[in-house]
Amino acid sequence: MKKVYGSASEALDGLLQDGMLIAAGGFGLCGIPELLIDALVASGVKDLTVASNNAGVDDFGLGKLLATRQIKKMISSYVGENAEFMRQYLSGELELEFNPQGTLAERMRAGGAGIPGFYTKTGVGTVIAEGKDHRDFNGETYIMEEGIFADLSIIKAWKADDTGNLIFRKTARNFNPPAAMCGKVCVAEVEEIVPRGSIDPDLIHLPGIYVHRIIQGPHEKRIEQRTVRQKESA
Amino acid sequence: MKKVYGSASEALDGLLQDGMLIAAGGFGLCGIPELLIDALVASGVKDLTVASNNAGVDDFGLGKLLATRQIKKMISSYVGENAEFMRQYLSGELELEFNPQGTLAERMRAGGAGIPGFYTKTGVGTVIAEGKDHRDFNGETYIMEEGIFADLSIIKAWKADDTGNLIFRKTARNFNPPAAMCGKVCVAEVEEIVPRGSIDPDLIHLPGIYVHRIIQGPHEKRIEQRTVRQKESA
Amino acid sequence: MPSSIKGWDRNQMAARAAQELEDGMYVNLGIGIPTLVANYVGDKDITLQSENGMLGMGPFPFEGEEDADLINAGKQTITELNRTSYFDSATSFGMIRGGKIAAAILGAMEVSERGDLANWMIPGKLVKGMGGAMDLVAGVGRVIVVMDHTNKHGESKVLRDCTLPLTGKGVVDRIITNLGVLDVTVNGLSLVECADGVTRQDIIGATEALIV
Amino acid sequence: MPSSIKGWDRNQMAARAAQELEDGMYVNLGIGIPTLVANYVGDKDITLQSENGMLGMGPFPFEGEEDADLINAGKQTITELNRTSYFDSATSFGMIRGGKIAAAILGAMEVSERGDLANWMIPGKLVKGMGGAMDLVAGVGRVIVVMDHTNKHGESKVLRDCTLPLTGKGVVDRIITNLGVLDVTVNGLSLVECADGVTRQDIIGATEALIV
Repeated sequence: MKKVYGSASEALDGLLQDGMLIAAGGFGLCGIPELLIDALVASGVKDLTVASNNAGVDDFGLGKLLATRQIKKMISSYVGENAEFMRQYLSGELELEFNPQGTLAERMRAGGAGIPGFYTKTGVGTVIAEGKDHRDFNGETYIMEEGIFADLSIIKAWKADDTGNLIFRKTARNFNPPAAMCGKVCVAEVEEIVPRGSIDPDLIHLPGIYVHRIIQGPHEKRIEQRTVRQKESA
Repeated sequence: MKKVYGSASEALDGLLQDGMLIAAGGFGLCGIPELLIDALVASGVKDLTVASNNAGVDDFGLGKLLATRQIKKMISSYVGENAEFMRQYLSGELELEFNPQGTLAERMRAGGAGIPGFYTKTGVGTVIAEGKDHRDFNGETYIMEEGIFADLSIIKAWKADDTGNLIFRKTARNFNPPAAMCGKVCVAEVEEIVPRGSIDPDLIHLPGIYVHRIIQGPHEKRIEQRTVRQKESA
Repeated sequence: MPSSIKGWDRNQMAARAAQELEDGMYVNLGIGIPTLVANYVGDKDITLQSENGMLGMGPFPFEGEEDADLINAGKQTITELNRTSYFDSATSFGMIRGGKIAAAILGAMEVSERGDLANWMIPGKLVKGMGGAMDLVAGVGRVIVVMDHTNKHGESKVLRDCTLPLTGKGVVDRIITNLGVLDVTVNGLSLVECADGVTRQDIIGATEALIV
Repeated sequence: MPSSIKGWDRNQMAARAAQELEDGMYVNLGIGIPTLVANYVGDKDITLQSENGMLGMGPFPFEGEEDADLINAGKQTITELNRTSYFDSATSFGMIRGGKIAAAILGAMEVSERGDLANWMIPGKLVKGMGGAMDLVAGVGRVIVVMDHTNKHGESKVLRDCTLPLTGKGVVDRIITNLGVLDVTVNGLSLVECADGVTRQDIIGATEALIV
């Protein structure tokens, strides 16, 4: 059970196919699988559908895969930081399926948990509900949303042991666990790989069963909006 | 925001009502809210419906509430260790709704996550599916199961901080987080209460938002089946 | 309507919104004026949720202490507190959808007298996405909108019917504007309070929706 | 059918079942003979799931080292390994339902030629509940049944149709009995292998279901 690979491109070897559905972790530029995205760019794989809360920025994260036109369709909740994305979308070169953020997270988690559909109040009475099944429970109306079953998941964690058990750090956890769960195969990039037994089994955020291949950084970990307060105002 | 209470009966004060639906954590006798169950017995509250994977044993855990006939109905996956349970069930004194274990866990988690219904393959073609909505997704048949929305959750954790952030220990985690999530109010009993800031925020299993009242042990933590191997066979 | 009526400024609106919060509440604050509400909670024990996966959001970090792994839902660098917990996005929106967040205080483009809310897109303009707004308004216990009563053209943002695509239908409980406080009731909009120097008549005059 | 035909004993059946497991698999073992399979995996890297919330189940503890917080799905005290992780029941059955567990090896009362499985209740007898069995057979990648070919009355447990209430419909992939190995195929039961000293004709004779 060898899960540790030498590089992002090695870790993706044999997993890529044009037209595939990829689920990606991360929120904004926080906790994104930046090395695996670079390797996807290098691979030339195309016509991708990518389920990811955001689409990166023009020169970092999924923005790079948009720049090379390798993405056919995005499933996202917010894409406001990406000018090239907007250009492709408004010109019709790129499909975009907006999902409310919680619906997107739950759709990934559901796919990973073998749940093909679930009911939610989110989006009832809005454009999101159009064409979706409506059903009442206890006098309230809900819509059905479907689980996402991805061909491949790409995620970023903080630490892994060599059996694929993962821990995340602070808000960089975000979409990474649900994205990992919904993929047939999941590749994780981490900042450090430690020997099995190094992580307390009670503290593992994502068990290794969800993680098939692992690579180690280094990561740029770019900050999107650096906001600070002054020492003197404290 | 005072969450720490002096005793189980104080922690349940004002929360109990005949006929209410209670979700209880624990698997077998592992990780069960033993002190809160004792306080329910003492309270005399009756006609309870209890969603819990098991029903304890005759003289420990939920078995005590069965002995006093305070439970009208159980929602469980396995009740094999409890003779009094069987007697009441076979004599028609007790209602029993069998749920597959994973369906029960997911129904609790769904209720806590505002999901009133979800589709699962579990139980299709069995008695469990009778009377439930069937629906096909990608050529496979699924049944709809409903979220559990409990009036009260009673759970057991290992440690709490005074804001209600919880950590569990080993397999005593089990149904406790999903049971906690699905209650309007959740009361937790723990082995130790530590000051806020004592638990690394990355290592909290259940955030305090789910936990309204906390009490501290001591706990008996009875072992149901003590199985060992011999040193010399190692 | 008389454009001379000013009522509350941004900080006064935030201070008024802070009165909605009670000790022990878990709260989600939207961007803009809602963010300012945190400055006015006083010694009430309020825990702020950031829907990207955090309870117990702290202030911006000191210069040099920014952490790329610690941002809020607006992607700004922030800090943690001694009550903080982290979790994944599915869990985060589970607690939102499941009604565990007592209140969300959000900005709006338009609100209708039945509590419809529009705050995520303007057709024909750039569409950035709803982010977590639709989940929040559908799930949290109480939705409080804080916004200017009128737009920059002086037109009412409190309407009989929203003209923009909805974020949620019948989701708003209370509207706090520079002119006062309105509740969405089963009978329609009810005036709860006028801002300093503002009369009931001023508010009726500035409001397209019916005030009952 | 000739009752002299014995075929494999319990340990040989477990050893045969262990051949189904491949390096790197995550596996759930039921109680009874399936539990013995763990003794025959050799140096294959197998991770055992216990559906009450654990991956990487270790052996029973040494006397005096039992931990009330560490039990398996059969409620027995166990130990952890250096690969172990713990999680809650919703996550545990999420990975089961989601197909992350490669295989489950389970006992059975009856199996039909279409792969129906009955192993949770006998009407009129005490009903203990299905526990996690229905979730396992519906969710895992491959369901392997290990059981005696016939019951204590010498009657076939491999049937055209199950007579007992089902645990799952069309869920069994392979049946390993004391007499041999059968696969459930779209065309019916296919004989894969005969136990030592057992002939195809012996198995056909001992089986109510059709073998194609």
